[in-house]
Amino acid sequence: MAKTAVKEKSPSDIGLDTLLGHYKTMVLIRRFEESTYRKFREGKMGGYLHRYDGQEALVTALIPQLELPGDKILCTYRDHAHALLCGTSPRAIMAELMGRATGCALGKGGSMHLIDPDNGFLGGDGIVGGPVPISLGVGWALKYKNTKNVCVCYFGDGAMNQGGVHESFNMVGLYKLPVLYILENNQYAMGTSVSRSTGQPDFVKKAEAHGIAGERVDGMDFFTMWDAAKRALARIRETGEAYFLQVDCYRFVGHGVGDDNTQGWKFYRTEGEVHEWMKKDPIVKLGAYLKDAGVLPDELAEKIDQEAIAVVDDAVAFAEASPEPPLDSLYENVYS
Amino acid sequence: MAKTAVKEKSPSDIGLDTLLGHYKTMVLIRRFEESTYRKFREGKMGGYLHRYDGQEALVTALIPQLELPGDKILCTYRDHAHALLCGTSPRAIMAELMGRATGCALGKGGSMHLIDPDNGFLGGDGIVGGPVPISLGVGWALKYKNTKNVCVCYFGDGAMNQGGVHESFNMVGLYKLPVLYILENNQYAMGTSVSRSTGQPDFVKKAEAHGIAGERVDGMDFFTMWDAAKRALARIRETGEAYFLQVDCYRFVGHGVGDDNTQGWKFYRTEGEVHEWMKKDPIVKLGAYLKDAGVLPDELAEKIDQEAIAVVDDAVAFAEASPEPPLDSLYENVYS
Amino acid sequence: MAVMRYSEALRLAMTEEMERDDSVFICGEEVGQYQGTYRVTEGMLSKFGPRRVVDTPISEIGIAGMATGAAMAGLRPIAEFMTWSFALEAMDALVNHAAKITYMSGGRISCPVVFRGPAGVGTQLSAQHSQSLESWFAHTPGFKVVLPSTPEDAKGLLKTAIRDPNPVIFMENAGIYGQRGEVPEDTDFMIPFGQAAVRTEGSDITLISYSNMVLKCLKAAEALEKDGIHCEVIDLRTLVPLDMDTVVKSIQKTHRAVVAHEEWKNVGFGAELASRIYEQAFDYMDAPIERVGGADVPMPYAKNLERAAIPTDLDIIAAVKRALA
Amino acid sequence: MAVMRYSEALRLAMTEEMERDDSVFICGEEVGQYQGTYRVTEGMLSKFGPRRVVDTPISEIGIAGMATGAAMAGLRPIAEFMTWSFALEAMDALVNHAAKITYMSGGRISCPVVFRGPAGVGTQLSAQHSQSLESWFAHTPGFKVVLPSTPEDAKGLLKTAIRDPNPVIFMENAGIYGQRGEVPEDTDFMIPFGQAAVRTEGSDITLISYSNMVLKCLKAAEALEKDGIHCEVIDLRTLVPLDMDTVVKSIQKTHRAVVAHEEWKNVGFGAELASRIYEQAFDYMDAPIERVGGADVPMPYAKNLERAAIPTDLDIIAAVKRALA
Ligand SMILES: Cc1ncc(C[n+]2csc(CCOP(=O)(O)OP(=O)(O)O)c2C)c(N)n1
Ligand SMILES: Cc1ncc(C[n+]2csc(CCOP(=O)(O)OP(=O)(O)O)c2C)c(N)n1
Ligand SMILES: [Mg+2]
Ligand SMILES: [Mg+2]
Repeated sequence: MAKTAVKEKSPSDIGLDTLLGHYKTMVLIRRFEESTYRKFREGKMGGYLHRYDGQEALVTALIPQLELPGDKILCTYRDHAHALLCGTSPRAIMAELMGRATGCALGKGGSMHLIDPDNGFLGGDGIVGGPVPISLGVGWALKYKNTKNVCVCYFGDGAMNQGGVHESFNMVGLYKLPVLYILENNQYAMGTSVSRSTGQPDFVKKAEAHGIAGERVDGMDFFTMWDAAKRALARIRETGEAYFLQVDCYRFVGHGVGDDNTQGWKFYRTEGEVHEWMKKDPIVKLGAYLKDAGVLPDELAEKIDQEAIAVVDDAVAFAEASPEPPLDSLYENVYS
Repeated sequence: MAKTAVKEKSPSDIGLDTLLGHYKTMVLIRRFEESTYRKFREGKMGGYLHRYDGQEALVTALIPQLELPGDKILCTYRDHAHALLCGTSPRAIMAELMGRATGCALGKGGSMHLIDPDNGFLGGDGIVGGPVPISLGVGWALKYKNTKNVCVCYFGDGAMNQGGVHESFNMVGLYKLPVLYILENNQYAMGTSVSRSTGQPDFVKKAEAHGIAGERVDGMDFFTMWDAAKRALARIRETGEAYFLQVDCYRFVGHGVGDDNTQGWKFYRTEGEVHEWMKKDPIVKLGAYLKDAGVLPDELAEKIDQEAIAVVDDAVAFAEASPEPPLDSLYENVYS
Repeated sequence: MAVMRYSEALRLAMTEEMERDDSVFICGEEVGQYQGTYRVTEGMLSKFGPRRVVDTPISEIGIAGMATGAAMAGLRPIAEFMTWSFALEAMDALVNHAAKITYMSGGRISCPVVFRGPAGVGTQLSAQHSQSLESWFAHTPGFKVVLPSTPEDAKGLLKTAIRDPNPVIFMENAGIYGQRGEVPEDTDFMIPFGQAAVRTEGSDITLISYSNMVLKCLKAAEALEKDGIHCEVIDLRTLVPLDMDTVVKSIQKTHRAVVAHEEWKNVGFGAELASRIYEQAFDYMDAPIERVGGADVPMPYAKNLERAAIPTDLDIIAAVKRALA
Repeated sequence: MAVMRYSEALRLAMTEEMERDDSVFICGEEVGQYQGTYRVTEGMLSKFGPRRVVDTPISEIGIAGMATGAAMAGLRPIAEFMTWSFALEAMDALVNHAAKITYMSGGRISCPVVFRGPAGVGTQLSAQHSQSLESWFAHTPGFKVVLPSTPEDAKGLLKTAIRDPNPVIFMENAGIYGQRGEVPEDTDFMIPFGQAAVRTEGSDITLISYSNMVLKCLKAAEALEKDGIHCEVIDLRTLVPLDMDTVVKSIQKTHRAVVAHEEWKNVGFGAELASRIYEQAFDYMDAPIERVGGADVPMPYAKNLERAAIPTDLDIIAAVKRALA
C-alpha cells in the first residue's frame, strides 16, 4: 500500500532515500529557525529576524533540482533556509546572524543579507521587491553568456505591490529571460493580508499581464512543489523564457521576531487560522508519507531530529566562539 | 440617409449643432498645435514641445462630458489640447508656452506643465507615468469628500512600463476609487513601438491584473470614443469604481519638436505607416460625417478653419505682447 | 503639561489635528490594523475608522502619490513611511511632484502634505534600513525639513507641519520614540518652523545639531562642563527653514563650533551648516569648525562595527577638544 | 590626437571598451534604434547588434536593476539614463542595491557598473528635468562620482569608469555635448579617478569646480586676468574620490577660494568642498570661501527666469571680487 502511495504521489525520479534526505533538510531548517529565535532573545543577534517555519518545502523541493553555482538564487530577507539549501554552511550562516567575522558576509550583512556567490546564492535582500529588478539583470547575464542556466528569484506576496517588480517582469517578459519566479505567498505582508493589499488577488494574472506564464501551486505539499518546480525548470531551460509560480503557503510564526515576541500577530490573524494551517505542516506531511512508505520509523525520525539539533548546536557554538569583525574592517569593502 | 447615419453612428444625445461645436474644437486644437510648432522654430518657445495632432478625439469626445471643475483632469506633457478642452483660454496657454507672465502658470511651467485648477485641470506632467500616482490621490480625495466626481487621468503607452503606474492601479483597484484612465496608445513612446516595449501588448489585461476593468477603443473615431467615454463615466459615477480605456490612436508628427525638425521619427517608423494612419484623421472623418449630414458645407468648413486660425493668431499676438515674468518672481511660489 | 513618550506626543498631535480638521487623514503601511510598526499610530484606526487611517499595500510610490494627489485636491494627508529608507522608492513622487507642483503651477496649487516616519540607527538593521536622507531633502527646494528631538517638539512641530500649506519632510528618530518628556496639552500648542532652540547656554563653544544627536550633544556638554568647558547646545529643529540667526549669535559669543549629525558626514547637512557659519561669521572663528557625522560606509550589521559607525557623545567631546586645542 | 565632440568622445570610449571586452554592453531608453536621445550612442546598435546595445522600455527601476544584476553576475553594463532627473525613479535600485552590495556581502560580490547620462540645464526644460543630483550620490558611500568637462576627459574618465570594479555615477552635461577638443586615440588612454586637473595656474584666488561650470570658471578667469587678477582654476573631475591635495596646495598659494557648480547651492557639493578646505587649510584662508551655485528654486521655464537661476561666469567674477574685497 505504501508503495502504491509512492507511485501515486511521488514523482518517479525521487527515490525514497533521496526523499529522506529532503526530509532531513526540512527538519534542519525548522530546528535552525527555532534556534535563531532563542539566540535572538538571548541578545546574541540584533536587527530583524524573519523565520521560514512552515515554508520549508518552497526551498527544499526546488533548490536541490538546480545546477549550482551556474544557476543563481535571489531571495528576500527571509533567507536562512535559502542559504542552507544552496550549501552555505550552517556555521557561516549562524555566525553571520551573530555578526561575527566568520559569517558568510564577514558579519557585515546580518540576517537579511546572507549571501554565498560561490554556491550560486546571490543573496537575501532587505527591500521588499528588491530582488526582482536584480533578477532581471542576472537573467540577462545568463542569457548573454549563452548558458543554459536559470535564475530563481523568490519574493513575497507583499512585493507584488512594488512598482519595480512590474517593471522588471515586463522586461523579463519582453527579453525572454531564463528566470523562475517563486512568489512565496504566505498570505500576509507583515500585518496585511493579501485581500487587504491587492485589487485583484490572482497573482498569476499579474505575471501574465507582462508576458510571463505561470501557475498556482500548493506549497504545503512537498511533492506538488517538487513537480511544479521540475516542470517549470525544464520549461525554462527548453524555451529560455521566464515562468512564475504563485506558491501558496503560510508562515507559522510572526512576520519577524518583533511580532513573535509581542504576539503582535494577533492583531492580524487568529490563533484558529494559524492552527488550521499548522495542520498542513509540510514536514509532518512528508514525514507521514515516509512513515507510510516504511522508511521513517519513529526512532529514525527521532534520530534525524537529534542530528539536526546537533548541527544547529554546532553552528551556534562555532558562531559564539567566533570573533567579532576587526574594527578596522569598518572601512573595508565599501569598494571592490 | 444622412439622418439614418446619425442614428446609426452617433449617440442619440449629441445634436448636430453640438457635434459641429466639437468639430470646431478639434480644428482649433490642430491649428493651435501647428502654430506652436512654427513659434517654436521661430525661437519664441524653448524646452520641449509635444503636439497632439491626430489624437484630438481623445479629449474632444470626453472632456465635454465632464462636470468641471468638480471632476478633475490629469495628463502628460502632451497637454495643450487638454487645457483647451478644460476651458483654459488659448491666450493663457500660448503665453505659458512662450514663458510669459500672463501664462496659465505665470510662465514658470511651460509646455509640459499647463495647469488650470479653477477649471478642474490639475496639470500636465513631465514625468512619464507621473500623473498616475497623483490620480490615486485625487480619486481618493473625491471619494473622501463624498462627491460623485470623477478624476480622468491621461497617460501614454510608454507609461504602462513605469512601476508607479502599477502601484497606483493596484491601490485604485483596492480602494475602489472613481478614476477614469485613458491610455493614449499612440503606438510609440518616443522611438519605441509598443511591441518593442512590452512583454504583453494587451494593456487592458494590465489594468485588470490590478482589479480595474477596461476595454479597448478606437480613438480615431469621434463617436466610438464618445460612446466609450460616456459609458465609462456613467459606470464610474454609478459604481464609484475605476475604469480603463486603452484608446488606440496615432500621433501624426514626431514625439516632440526635436524629431519633427530632424525627421528623427524616420528612425522608428515609415512614411507609409504615417500616411496609412493619416487616412483615419479624426477631424477629416467627423467632418465627412457632418458634411454627409448636411450641416457642414465647404464654406462653413472653411469658415470654421479661419475662425480657429484667428483664435490662434489672437493667442499668439497676446502672448507675444505679454511681458516676461518679473525677475523677482524667481523666488516666489517655491512655497505656498 | 503631561509627561509622555516622543511617540505618544506624535500620536497626540495627529489625533488633535484629525479631530480639529476632517481633511486630515493618515495613510501608510501598517498604520491601522497592525497599530503602527513602531506603535506611533496605535489605536487611531479604531478611533477614526478606515476612511481616515488607511492601511496601504507595500507601495511607496503609491503612498507618496496618494498623499500628494490628495493634497493637490484639497485634503491634508499625513503619509507615513515605515522608515525613511523606503522613501528611496518614492523619490520621483516626492521630489519631482510634491516639492515642485506649487512652483510649476505659478502658485496656483498648494500641496499641504506631511511625509513622516522614523529614521535613525543603532539596532543593527544594517545597510538598507539605515539611511537618513535629510541632506537630500534639504537640498531640494520646495520641502520644509523638520527633525524634532524632544516629545514637546514632536507635538508642536508636527502640528505646525500638518497645518503648513507645503510639503513637509518630518523625520522622527526611532531611537528616541521611547524618550519621555513634558508635553503641553493645549490643542493649539504649535512650534513655528525656523526657530532653533538653545538647549544649554555656554560661552566656550557652540554645538549645533538636530534630532537624536542633540541628546548626545547635551550628554557631551554635561561631561565637558565638569572639565570647565561651557558648551552652548543648539537644536536646529528645522533644517528648512534654517535659523542661522540663533547660530550666528551664539558663534559670535563662543567663536568655535562643532556641527553634528548621525547621517553620513560626506556632503551631509553639517557641511552646509559649516559653510554658512563661515560665510556669516568668518571673522569670529578662532578655530576650524569640527564636523561630527556618521562613518561614510554603508551601515554594517555587526554590533561592534555599527557602534563604530555611529557618532557618539565621545566623538563630540573629542571634536570639542580639537576645536579648543 | 583627433578633434572631436564631447559626445563623440563618450561614444569612442564605449566603442573601444566594447570592442576590447565582450562583457561590456549598454542599455537604456532609446540608445539603439533611435540612435540615442542626444545621439551619444549613434551608430552603436548597427555596429554591435541588439545583444550589446539594448533598447529598454521606460522603466528606470528595471534599467538600474538590469545593470546592477548583470554586474553582480559578471558583466560590465553601461546603463544610460535619458537624463539624470529620471534616476529619481530608480533611487532604491541605485542607492540600496548597486552602491551597497559589495559592502553587505563582505566584499564577496563586485558590482562593476556605469550609470551615465546627461545632466545640465539651460534649454528651458523646466522643473522636473533640471535636476543635477551629484551631491546626493557623492553623499552615498559605495559610488564613485565622475563629471568630465572636456572631450579628452570624457573619453579618459569613461574608460576608467567602465573598467572600474565598482558602481560609477557618470554625469555628462547636455550643454557641452557639442564642445570640441583634442582626444587621444590610444585605446588604452585612461584618466585615473581622484586626480583633479589644474586648468589654469594663478596666484590670487582658486576657483574650484567641475563639469560645465569649469568652462564658466575659465571664462571668468580670462576676464579677471584683464583686471590683473590671476585665478587658478581647478577641475575636480571626480567628486568621489576627491583630490583634496591639489585643492589644498592651491589654496596654500592663493589663500582665497570660490567653489562653483550649477546644481542647487543649498546642501550642494560646494558646501562639502568649502568645509573640507577650512578643515585642511583654515590658517591659510584670508577671506571666506565664496560659494556659487544654482538658485534654490525648482527650475522655472521662462527664459529670463531660467537664466537668472543658473550661475554664470559673471556670478563667478562677482564672487571673486567679493573674496578679494
Ligand atoms: C520597500 C520596502 N517597504 C517596506 C519594507 C518593510 N517590510 C519589510 S518585510 C515587509 C512585509 C513583506 O511581506 P511579503 O512581501 O509578503 O514577504 P514575507 O515577509 O511575507 O515573506 C515590509 C512591509 C521594506 N523592507 N521594503
Ligand atoms: C520617468 C521618465 N522617463 C523618461 C522620460 C523621457 N520621455 C519623455 S516622453 C517619453 C515617451 C513617452 O511615451 P508615451 O508614454 O507613449 O507617451 P507619448 O509621448 O507617446 O504621448 C520619454 C521616454 C520621462 N519624461 N520620464
Ligand atoms: Mg508574505
Ligand atoms: Mg505613446
